[in-house]
Amino acid sequence: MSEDTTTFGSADQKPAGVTRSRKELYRERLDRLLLTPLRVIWSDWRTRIGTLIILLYVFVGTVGVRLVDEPTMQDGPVNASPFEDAAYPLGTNGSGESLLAKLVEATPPMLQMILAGAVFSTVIATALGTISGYKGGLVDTVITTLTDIAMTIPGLPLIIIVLVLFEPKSPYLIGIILAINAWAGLARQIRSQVLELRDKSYVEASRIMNRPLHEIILDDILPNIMPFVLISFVNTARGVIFGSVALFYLGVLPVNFANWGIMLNRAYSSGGALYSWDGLYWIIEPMIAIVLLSFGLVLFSQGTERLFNPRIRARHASSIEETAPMEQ
Amino acid sequence: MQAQTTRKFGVADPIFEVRNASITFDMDRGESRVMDSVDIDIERGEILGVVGESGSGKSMFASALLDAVVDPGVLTGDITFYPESGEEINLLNKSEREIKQIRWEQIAMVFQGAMSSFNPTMTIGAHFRETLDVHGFDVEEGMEHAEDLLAQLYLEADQIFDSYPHELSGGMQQRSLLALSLVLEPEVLVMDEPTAALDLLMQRSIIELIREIGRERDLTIVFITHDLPLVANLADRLGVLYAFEFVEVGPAYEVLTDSKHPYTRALLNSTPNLDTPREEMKPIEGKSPDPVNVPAGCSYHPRCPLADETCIQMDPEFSTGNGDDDHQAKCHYIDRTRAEIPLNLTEVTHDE
Amino acid sequence: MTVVSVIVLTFFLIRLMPGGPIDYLRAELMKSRSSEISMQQLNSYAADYLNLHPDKPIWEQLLLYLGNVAQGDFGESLQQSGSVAEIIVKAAPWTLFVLSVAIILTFGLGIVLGALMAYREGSWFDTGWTGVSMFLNSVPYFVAALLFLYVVAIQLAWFPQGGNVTPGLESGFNVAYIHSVFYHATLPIASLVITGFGGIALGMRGNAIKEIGEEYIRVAHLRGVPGRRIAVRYVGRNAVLPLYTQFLISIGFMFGGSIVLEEIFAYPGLGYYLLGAINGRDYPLMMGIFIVITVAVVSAVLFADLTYGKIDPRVAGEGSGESY
Amino acid sequence: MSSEGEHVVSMTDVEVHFETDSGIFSRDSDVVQAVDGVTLDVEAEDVVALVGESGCGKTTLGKTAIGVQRPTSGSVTYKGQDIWEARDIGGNADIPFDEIRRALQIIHQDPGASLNPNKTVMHTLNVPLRMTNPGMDAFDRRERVHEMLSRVGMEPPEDYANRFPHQLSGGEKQRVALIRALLMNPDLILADEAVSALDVSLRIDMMDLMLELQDQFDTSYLFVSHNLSNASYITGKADGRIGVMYLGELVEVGPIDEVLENPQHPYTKVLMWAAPNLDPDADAQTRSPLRKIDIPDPRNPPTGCRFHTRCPEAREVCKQRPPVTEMDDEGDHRVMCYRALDEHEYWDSPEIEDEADDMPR
Repeated sequence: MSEDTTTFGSADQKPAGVTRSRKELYRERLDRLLLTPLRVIWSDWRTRIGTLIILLYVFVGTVGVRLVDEPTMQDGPVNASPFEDAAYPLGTNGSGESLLAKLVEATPPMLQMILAGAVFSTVIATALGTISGYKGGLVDTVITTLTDIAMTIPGLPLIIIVLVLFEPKSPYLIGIILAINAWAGLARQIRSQVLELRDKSYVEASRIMNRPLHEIILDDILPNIMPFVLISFVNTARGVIFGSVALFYLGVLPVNFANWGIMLNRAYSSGGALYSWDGLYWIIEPMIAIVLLSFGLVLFSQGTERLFNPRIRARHASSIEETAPMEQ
Repeated sequence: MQAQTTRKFGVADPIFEVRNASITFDMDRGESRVMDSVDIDIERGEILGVVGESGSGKSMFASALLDAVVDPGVLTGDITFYPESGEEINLLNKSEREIKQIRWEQIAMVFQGAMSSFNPTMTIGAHFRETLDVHGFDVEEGMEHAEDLLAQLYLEADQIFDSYPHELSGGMQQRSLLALSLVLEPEVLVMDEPTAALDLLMQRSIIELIREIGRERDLTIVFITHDLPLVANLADRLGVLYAFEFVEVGPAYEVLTDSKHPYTRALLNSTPNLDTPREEMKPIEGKSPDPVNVPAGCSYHPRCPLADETCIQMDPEFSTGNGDDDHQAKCHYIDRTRAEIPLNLTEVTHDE
Repeated sequence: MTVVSVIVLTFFLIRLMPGGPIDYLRAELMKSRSSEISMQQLNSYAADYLNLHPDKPIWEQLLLYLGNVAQGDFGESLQQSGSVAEIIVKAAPWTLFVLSVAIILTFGLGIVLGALMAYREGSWFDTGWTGVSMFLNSVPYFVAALLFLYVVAIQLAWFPQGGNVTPGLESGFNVAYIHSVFYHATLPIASLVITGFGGIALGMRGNAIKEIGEEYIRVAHLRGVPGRRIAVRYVGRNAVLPLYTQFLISIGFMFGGSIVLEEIFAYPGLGYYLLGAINGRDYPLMMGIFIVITVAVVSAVLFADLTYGKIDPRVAGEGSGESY
Repeated sequence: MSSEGEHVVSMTDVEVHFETDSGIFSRDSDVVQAVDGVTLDVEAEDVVALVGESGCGKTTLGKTAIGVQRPTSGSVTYKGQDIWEARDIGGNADIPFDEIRRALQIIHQDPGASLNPNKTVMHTLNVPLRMTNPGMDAFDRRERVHEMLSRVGMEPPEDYANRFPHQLSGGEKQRVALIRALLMNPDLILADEAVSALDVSLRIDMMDLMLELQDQFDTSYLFVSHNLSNASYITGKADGRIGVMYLGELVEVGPIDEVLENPQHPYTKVLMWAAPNLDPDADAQTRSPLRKIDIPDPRNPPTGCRFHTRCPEAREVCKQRPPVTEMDDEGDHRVMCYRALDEHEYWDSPEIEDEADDMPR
């Protein structure tokens, strides 16, 4: 312990080494918030592949659509198998439309649905879970019973009925309806995590320091439940994919925009493809599109667990090297 | 087996004979020796106190005695166990099945976190029945034996047997664990910080119970802790661990009043207790060493006020420093230690 | 409590249907009879068909409806002959059969595989199966169903393309009938199980690895408890508990899934009829089946909720609080 | 700040009871009297220690003192202003609740859980600075944090400031928690078993640091601990006062040296017996003086003097509630035991015979 007790009041001799330019302050903050997370994502092979797949879909959904022109009927040979004809790399379906074009065309609405559904349910679940977990009392009991009801209603039948009722048109609305009761289970799990965090000493210390409620929630509670929120975001996204493709396949949803489900439906219902091996590609291609996207999402979610673990984030941060003493 | 091994520290009838036992872990940062060729004998029926700061390798020493080092640790050297009846057993080259026979029947262990030593979804009674049954003991008779063990620890057996671990208070859990470790009547009881998590009053009461049971059942107890005063008047002999090796071993009374190693003295001076004057209390500077790169020569030299060239070059051997040979320390300057580092305990007159 | 609220919810949902059941009914009747139908006549039809009484105030209608539901009278199905209740009784066992077998297999397989992966953590077996489960888990069950239908049923014709039993066999517990029931049910069950056990296995593996790291496992080992017993009674038992919540969620999920599955395999269960009712705007059947499914799910969840305390003493100790 | 005489915090017969409905079926939801009629004052720049076994209510009392736990009855005042009254009537109390809240801070027992694992030390220490002087810009705050870090011996401060809690040792984490509390310029800090989780050699270091910074930030400490030797070390150095608690009651309170020299209450003597002393030749071989090791169930504590079921000196008369007697005239050494009264029928009432398993003498 340094013996010379410099009373901090007389801070006249400012130690030169301490003052650093404001630029350095911001560089450090940038490093901590942006660069390190990216490095962490890149380090784990699962997240790396997962991110690549997701980026591929996003690319196809945004840029790809413009590159590949609209699929039109009869513009190509019927039932051409893949790679047989240069103009239609993935072959054509019963009515001569290029499968590649169909697949690409279906991507943007799918992404919109996923985005809308997953964001909607995650935001609601996080908000409700945090409030009921942190507040407790009457608010807690009301929200909990609400989530109980929403959780036990079986998802798909409810969605079907609602879709048939309102016949929504925009992919965003469909996305939200598809995730209509996904938020319940998520809210309950977030609530139990918040309950646990609430009594942790550092949260109590913040309360005692009279920090306003929103600051406590943003600073102390949310960062610690983020890994869980992200993983459930990805799971809801997968749920939306499955749901939408299934319903399109069943024909319950109005057919005003393309979807892999419809391709499957078309492949199965209209004669040809089903009863001969050579029709196989027509069925397999949409399936691969569906499975690959959800696999990418799963991989990404497995890897992100590490992103929010401060221990790992520190190892990748360039500003500090690993110096923790070896605790026996 | 070497010829007649030289007895260490004046132990007459050893129950344990440890000869350059080491434990090494190969970590990504390099090979870490968490136990550095330890030589020690443990007398039959004695209470040996093993004291060391956290991170000095004391839990490793406990696992070594049961040949239960957590993998990927590698235990080398040899540890011979002399049971009451039957011939000596070298623990290290016994088959897993034989070791399983010895563990808990002859050498048992008590851990620090009683709560984490019980299966949370099983009642305490089920733990006892399972242990008895697995070792082929007659369960009825064993349970009766367990009942009077619990009674001796001031616990009502039927209430304890039916409850789950989380339903008991800290003190009760620890005593149930103690009873569980004695249910097969072992000869040696290794205790790794058994009371660290408890209140001081409960700790002291349990220490008294341990002393009583040890004497009554002629049990050899190895009591491992970082809390020197706690074990000071319980142990017959004290071993001070620093940087993964013993630096001082000797009878408790001598080690406390006339310690020969600077680290022991620093440890004594830094422990708050009632009757030593408060001004002289001084914390120990610096941090405990990292097992991957243990300081060269005497491992305490970075923190030792007397350290000089020889200490940095040469790793000292155990020496008696012209005292009797059952009290030795690993230091070149035992006499200088006694002279230059005052023990604030001895100056004060006991007023109470 | 949740059951009642669900029924009320469905009641209002149906009321909000575009065009409403009543005008739909009128349109239906108009087609069949050319003459104009008096309002009064319509009400009587509505009463016995839909057990709705449009003339009465809304809340009274609700009470009447609840009364009927309680006695199991869901009204008449428009499309199918016979009352909704009969249809449900006929279809329900099939769905329950497929779902229960599927759930049991999914969890059985998932738990065993998860435990094995945990015990062999880091080996090629572990990493291999983690990859496989992750992949299988990301395949939607109905994609698997379509694939099975296409490859196994149609091309290789090993399994029937649909239906629940070969027609003509008299139902009863004779071998032929049971054999054919399983023969038909294999593909639907397989598609549910194959895509389901992956998630459970990963969950189980994570929990088991955590339990293996706990100190009481090491103490048990030191106490001489044999490895096999530790694996089952200590690690297995304590790792399965958190999966209980996944079990609850999967009940709801699978019920939902039955609709699509039974459509693909033309398997005459609740889901199949529900879809038929939706497409055919057969409101009473639709509402009836929806309610039955919800009641089944809710009671299963309630049952699991109560028994959870028995399995995990730690929770029972703190009263019936936070069980999942 | 406050004149010597005025108390920073004073509690007059505070009671805190908890409803515990153990399970849905039990009709009689039993009430735990965690704190049962305690009167205690803490002066400015004073150190008061609260010692007792776990479950005796010392932490609850501590939290009541810093206005975190609302007492069921009795009053807690901060510089004369009743805390909870200020909270209820909001702004127009003469000392607004916000100011009170900031003046009473806490240090927790477990260093691992006292810091937010996701935030660096710099961020954690910026919070109190932002609260107390919003005017400060990021730069001055940064400098102040570095200064405080080097002040507590964590050199080089720039390196420590950017670390995450998991990269700090137990002692370092606890020191950051101490700085966080001090930067709020508090009048009272509740140190709730602040040193018990540290290694023995670090404890003295931490306690010295707390005392050293005390006069700089002119704060008092309420030091809660189950370890009498830790408590006596810190109160002794600051010559503060020590209070011994048993099952919710303050059985003995007084200046540290007086209580250590002539402890009156048998429970204080038991605690002193339990406190380890290194003096090997002191005949510490005596058996535990307690008649029963475990604490009685707090839900229905024994009648009269609550210690009579375990007290080695218990007599029949102890089954009635003993008065609080003052050992000396200024009345700052108080004991709740008949033995403090010389002439009292206690001395000739028969000893209590234990029906259950008596401790073999």
